[in-house]
Amino acid sequence: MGMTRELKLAIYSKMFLAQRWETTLLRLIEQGMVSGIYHAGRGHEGAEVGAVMALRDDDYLFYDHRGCAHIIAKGVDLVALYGDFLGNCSGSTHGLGAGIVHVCDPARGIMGQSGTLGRGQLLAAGAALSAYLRETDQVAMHFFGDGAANVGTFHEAANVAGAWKLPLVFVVQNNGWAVSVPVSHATGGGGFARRADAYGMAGVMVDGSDAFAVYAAAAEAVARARRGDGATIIEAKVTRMRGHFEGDAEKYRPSKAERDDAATDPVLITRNRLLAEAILSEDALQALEADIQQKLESALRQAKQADMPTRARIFDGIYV
Amino acid sequence: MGMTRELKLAIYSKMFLAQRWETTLLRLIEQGMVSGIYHAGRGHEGAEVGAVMALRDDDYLFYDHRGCAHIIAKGVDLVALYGDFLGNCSGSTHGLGAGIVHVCDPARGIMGQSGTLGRGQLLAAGAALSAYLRETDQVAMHFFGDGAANVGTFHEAANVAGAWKLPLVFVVQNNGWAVSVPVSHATGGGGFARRADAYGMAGVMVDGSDAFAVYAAAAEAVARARRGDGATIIEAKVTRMRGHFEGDAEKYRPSKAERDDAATDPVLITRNRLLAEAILSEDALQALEADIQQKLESALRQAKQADMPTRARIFDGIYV
Amino acid sequence: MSRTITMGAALREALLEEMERDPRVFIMGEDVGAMGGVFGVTHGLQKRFGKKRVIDTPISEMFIVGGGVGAAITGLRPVVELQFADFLYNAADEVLAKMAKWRYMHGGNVTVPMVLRLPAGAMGGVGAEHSQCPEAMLLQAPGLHVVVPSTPRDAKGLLKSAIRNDNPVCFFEHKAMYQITGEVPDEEYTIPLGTADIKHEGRDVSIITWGRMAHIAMSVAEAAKKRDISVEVVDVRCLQPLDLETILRSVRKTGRVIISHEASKTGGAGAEIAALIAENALEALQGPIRRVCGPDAPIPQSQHLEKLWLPNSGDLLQAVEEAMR
Amino acid sequence: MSRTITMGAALREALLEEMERDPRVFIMGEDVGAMGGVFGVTHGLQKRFGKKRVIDTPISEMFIVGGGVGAAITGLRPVVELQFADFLYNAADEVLAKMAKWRYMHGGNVTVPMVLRLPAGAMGGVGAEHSQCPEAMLLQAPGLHVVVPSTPRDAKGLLKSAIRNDNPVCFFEHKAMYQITGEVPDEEYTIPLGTADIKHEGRDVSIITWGRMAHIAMSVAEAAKKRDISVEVVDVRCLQPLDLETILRSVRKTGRVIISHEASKTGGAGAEIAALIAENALEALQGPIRRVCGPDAPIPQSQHLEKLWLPNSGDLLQAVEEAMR
Ligand SMILES: Cc1ncc(C[n+]2csc(CCOP(=O)(O)OP(=O)(O)O)c2C)c(N)n1
Ligand SMILES: Cc1ncc(C[n+]2csc(CCOP(=O)(O)OP(=O)(O)O)c2C)c(N)n1
Ligand SMILES: [Mg+2]
Ligand SMILES: [Mg+2]
Repeated sequence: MGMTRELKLAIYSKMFLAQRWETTLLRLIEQGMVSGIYHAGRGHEGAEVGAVMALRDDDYLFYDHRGCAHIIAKGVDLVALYGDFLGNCSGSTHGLGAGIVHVCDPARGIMGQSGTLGRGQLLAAGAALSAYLRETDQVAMHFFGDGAANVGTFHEAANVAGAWKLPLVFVVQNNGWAVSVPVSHATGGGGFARRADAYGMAGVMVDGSDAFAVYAAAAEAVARARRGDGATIIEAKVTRMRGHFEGDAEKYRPSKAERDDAATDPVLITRNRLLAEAILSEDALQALEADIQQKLESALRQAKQADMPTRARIFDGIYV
Repeated sequence: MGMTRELKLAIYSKMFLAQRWETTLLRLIEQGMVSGIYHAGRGHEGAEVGAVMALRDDDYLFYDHRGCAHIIAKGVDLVALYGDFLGNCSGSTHGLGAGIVHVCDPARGIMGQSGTLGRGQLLAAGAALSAYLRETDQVAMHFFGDGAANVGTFHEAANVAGAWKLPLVFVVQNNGWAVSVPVSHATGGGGFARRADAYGMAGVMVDGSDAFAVYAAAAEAVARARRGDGATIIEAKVTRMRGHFEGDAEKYRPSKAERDDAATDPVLITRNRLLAEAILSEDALQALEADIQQKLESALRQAKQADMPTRARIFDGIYV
Repeated sequence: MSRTITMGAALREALLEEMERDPRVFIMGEDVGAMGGVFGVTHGLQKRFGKKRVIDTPISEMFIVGGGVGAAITGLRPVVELQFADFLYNAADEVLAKMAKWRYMHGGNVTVPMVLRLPAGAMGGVGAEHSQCPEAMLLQAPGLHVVVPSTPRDAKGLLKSAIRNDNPVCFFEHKAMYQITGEVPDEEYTIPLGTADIKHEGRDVSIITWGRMAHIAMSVAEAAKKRDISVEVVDVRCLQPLDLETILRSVRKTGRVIISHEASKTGGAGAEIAALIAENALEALQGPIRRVCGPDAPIPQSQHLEKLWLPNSGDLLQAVEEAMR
Repeated sequence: MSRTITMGAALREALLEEMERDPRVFIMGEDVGAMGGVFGVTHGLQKRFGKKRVIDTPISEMFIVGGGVGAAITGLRPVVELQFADFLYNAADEVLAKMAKWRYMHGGNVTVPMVLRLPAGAMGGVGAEHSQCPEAMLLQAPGLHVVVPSTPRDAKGLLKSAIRNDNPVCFFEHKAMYQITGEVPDEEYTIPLGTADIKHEGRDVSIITWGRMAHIAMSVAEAAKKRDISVEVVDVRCLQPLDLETILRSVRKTGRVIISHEASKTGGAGAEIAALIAENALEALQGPIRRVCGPDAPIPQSQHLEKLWLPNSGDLLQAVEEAMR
C-alpha cells in the first residue's frame, strides 16, 4: 500500500476527531440543545475518513446524512459545525439551522447535501462534468448509503459518469439497512460495486472497518478520475452501530447486546493497527487524543457563545 | 428452437400486418388526417411481434411510441386503432384522440403507454407485482428504447424486479438512436442486456431483425417469469428505418441512400425465411398478404365512418 | 358511542378496517412493515396481514407511486405512502401524470383506484425538504382527489372513503397532528369526499382553512369571542372536490374572509379559494380577502426559526381584528 | 434600428451573444447539439461553440437539472433545457428543491446561476404530457425566478437577463410562438426581470396575461375597440418577481379585471394574481375577477379536441363584454 506513517496517523486522528465530536454532539442532543434529527455516524468513520483523505482541498465533496466524519475529514471548521447543530449564528449557515443537513463550505470543497436522497448523485456528477468542462483536474466524491443507491437518480448519474468518463467517485456505504429495511429485501443483484459494470465504471468492494484499505481504494479511484480514466463506485461494508436516527427504538433488528459491533468498529480497529504497527505508543496516542479532545471543547465553548438568529434570518439569502 | 410452422406463419402475418398497417397510416398522415406525431416502427417489427407472440392474452403489455407492431401483435382491434389515429369516436379512446400514445384495451392486456419516457417501466413492474400478489401466473412485458433505458425510472423498476423476482420482461429495442443522440454518446457500459446483472435479472442480447430468435428469447423469459424465477432484460438490436418522427429531417445521421437498411429489415428477412424453409410458397404468401391487405382496408373504411367527438368529450372520463 | 384516540390511531383503524373488508387493498412504502412507518401509522399491520399486504419498498419514490398505478390498473387497490409529502417532488410525474391521468389518457378504459398517503407539515426542525405542505401543486392535475383532514374523526372517515373511491386520492396527514386526540365513533362510518365542515359557527368573519391551521383557527375563534368577534371556521377537508357551496355560504353570511394555510402564501391553494370567492361572491365582501399563510421562504432546518416561520394564532387573530376594523 | 425575426431566432441570438460574452455559459439538454433542438432553437450553436459548450444528454431529466445545479455551484453558468416543459414533473425535486433552494439551504454560501429553458403549451396535438403550461407549480418555490415572454423582443431581452442573473431562472417558451415574428433591436439590450409590459393601453377592462394568451388578448383588445370598449393588456412577462405595482395600477384605473392564461384554471398562476388583487385593490373593483383559462381537464391528444380545449379570443371577448355589462 505504501502509506506513510504520517498518513496513517492523520487518518486515525480524523477518525478519532469525528468520533469524539459525535460524542459531544450526542450530549448536546440529550440536553435538548440540538434542532432536528441526527443520524449518528458511529461505525462509518473508517469509510468516511479513509475515502475523503484521498481528496485534495479543491476536490468536491457531496456528503450525506450519516454522521459528519466525511466533512470533518474534509476540514470543516469545528466551531461552524457546532454552530450549525446549535442553530446559532456561528454556524456555517449563519443560524439558518441546518444541523446535519446543509453544512456548506465551498472554500474547502464541501458543497452540501440534499435532504432528499439520491439527488447528491446528480449534483456530484454535474460537478464532475464541470471540472471536465473547465479542464481542471478536480474530482468530485459523493457519499451515500445502500438505500439511496436504489433511487433512480443513481442510474442517471452513473450513466453519464460512465459514458463521459467523468472524474467522479461514488462511495456507497453499505451498512445493511435503510432505516428499518434490510439491504437484502430492498436490493436486487450482487451488490453495489458490481453495478459499476453496467455503466462502464470501475467497481471496488472494500471493508469499511479498515480505514487504510478504504484510503487505498479511494486513492486509486481518485487517481483514475484525475487522469481522465473515468468514474468509480467504491462499496464499503460498514456497521451502523446506533439507530437510524437518535431516538430510533430499532425494534426491527437485533439489539446492541445481540450484535458484535466491536468486531467492525473502525476507530477501535485503526487504533489497534497503529499500536500493532508501532506507529505510535499507547502514551503518545493518548496524548494525541487528549489534544483532540481539547480542541473540541474549545470549539464548542466558542460556538456556544454565538447568538440565536432573529426572524429576519428566514428571509435572508433566498435570492442573491 | 422447436417453433411450429403455424407459429412462424403467425409471427410473419402479424409483422406483415403491422408493416402494411403503418403504410396505410403514413398515407393518412400525408393526407393530413392524423393528429399529432407518429414515430414509425419500420424496422422494429421483428422485435415487437416476436416478443409479444410469447405472451398469453391475459399477460400485460406496456408498449411505447415506436410504431404499433407490439399492440397489433397483442391483438388490438384494428378499427379502434385507426379510429384513435383519426381522432374519431371509433377509437379505443372514443375520440379523445390518442394517436400513437394511449391506445388501451385492458381486455387484451394492452395497458397503455406513458407519454413521458421511462414511466412504463414503473407501471409494468407494478403490474408484475400485482400478478405476484394476486398469485396468478401472469407476466408483464414492457417495450422501451435505448434512450428510455437511461431514465432513472429504469433503475427503480429493475431493482424491485430483481430483488423480488417479479414476473417481468423488459424488451429494450436498441436502434442506436434517441432522436438525434447516438447510443454511444448517451450510454455508459457494455449494453443494456449486460445491465441485467446489476439487478439479478437475466440479460439476453438478440438480433431484432430475426423475429424467430426474438420469439425464442422472449418465450424463455416469459417462462422464467411465469415459473417465479424472475425478470429478464432482452436487448434487441434493431434498425430505425425512418426518421424519429414523420417529418424528421434527420440531418444528424447518414441518409437512407447511405445506409443499408434492407440488410436488417425484419419483414423482408422473415418473409425470405418462410420461403427458404419452404413453410409457404410465394403464391401462398401473396394470397395471405392480400388477405391481410383486405382486412386492413375494410377496417379503415369502417373507422372512417365514425363521428368526430364534440367538446363534451374533453370532460368525459376525468373521474369515475 | 365514541372513543378518544389519536389521529395516528384513527388512520390505522381506517387502514385495518378497509384491509379486512377488501382483500385487494394493500400497503406499500418505505419502512411501513416491521417498523410500522416512521410515524407509526402502519404499526402492527404487517404482523396482522402479512408481508404480501404490507410491503416495505426500497428508497424508490417513483416506483412507490408508479408501481402503485401499475397495481391499481391490474385489479388491486394500493394504499401507498411517501414517507414525507415533500417527496411528491421525487415522484411528481408519477403523481401528476400517471396517477391523475392514466385513466383519462387511455380514454376512460381503466380505473386507478389508489390512495397516496402524504405525511406533511413542519415539525421538529427537519428542514426545507421534509416539512412542506405541497397540496397546491395537485390542483393543476384534474383526475386526482385531494384530502387534508384535521381531526381523528375526519381522518378516519375520509381515509375509508378514499380507499373505497375508484379515483386516485392524495391524502395529507400533518405530522404534528398524529398525536392529537379526538372523538371517533365506535361504529363503522365514512365521510364523503368533497364536504367541508363548519368547525366553529360565527357571524362576523369566515376563516377558510384546513389541516393543522384548522386547530389554530378554532383557538382563534375562541379568543375572538372574548373580543366580541364571532368567527366562523370552515374546514374545507378536501381541496378537490372543493365544497365551494359551503365556503360561499359562509362568505355571504359574514362578508369578511381570511384564508389560512401552513404552506407558503404565494401560489398556495388559498390563492385558488381567494380567486373563487372574488369570482363568485365579490358583492358580499366588506373588505379585502386576507391570507394568513406561511411566508415565502423555504422552511429553515432550525426548530428555533421553524417556530418563527410558522403562521400562528397571533397572526390569525390579528387578521381577524383587522378584518373587523 | 431593428429587424423582424422569429421568437426562435431571437432566443438563439440571446444564447449566442451570451455564450460569446461569457465562456462559463454552456448549454445542455436532449438533442440540443447536432439536431439543434427539436424546435430548432439551438441550431448551429454546437458547430459554433463545440461539443463542450453544447452538450447532448441522455434521456435523463433529473440529471439535466441536477447536473446543471452541480455545474452551477462549481463555477459554470448552465443553460439547460427540458425538451418539453411538462418534464418539470420528471425533475421536480431537482427544480423545486435543488435549483430553487440549494443556496438557501446552505446558508447562502453558494449561488446557483443557471437557466432552465422550458418549451411549453399546446400545439399540434401532442397530448396531455407534452402540451402543458406548468408555471404555477414554480410559485411555491421561493428561490426561483419565472419568466414567460410573449414576443421575440421580450424573449431575447429577458433570456439575456436570465443568463446574467445569479439566481436560478425558469424560462418558458410557448411552442406555438417559436415561429411568430416581431421587431427586435439591432443593438445589444436586456430587459430586467420582474417588469410587466402594457402591451395595449385601455381604460375599461384590464386583461392580466402572459405568454401566448397575450397575443390573443391583444387581438381581443382590437376587437373590443370596435365595440367601444377600451381594453388594457398587461403582459406580466415574469411571474416571479411579479410586477404587482403595474398590475394594481391598471386594475385601479379600469376597475374591471380578467386574468387569462392557457394552463387549466384551477390552481393556475392566475389564482395567485386574483388573490393579490382581492387582497390589495378590492375597493377598486367594479365587478367579479374573471378568469379565462384552460379548462380543468387534461389536454387531449387529438388536434381537433385540442383546439376546443384551448381558451380562445371568443372566450376572452365574451368575458370582456360580460365585465362591461
Ligand atoms: C428521497 C428520499 N426518500 C426517503 C428519505 C427518508 N430517509 C432518510 S435517510 C433514509 C434511509 C437511508 O438509508 P441509506 O441510504 O442506506 O443510508 P443510511 O441511513 O443507512 O446511512 C430514508 C428512507 C429521504 N430523505 N429522501
Ligand atoms: C421523459 C421524456 N423525455 C423526453 C421525451 C421526448 N422523446 C420522445 S421519444 C424520444 C427518444 C426516445 O429514444 P428511444 O428510447 O431510444 O426510442 P426510439 O425513439 O429510438 O424508439 C424522446 C427524447 C419524452 N417523451 N419523455
Ligand atoms: Mg444504509
Ligand atoms: Mg432508440
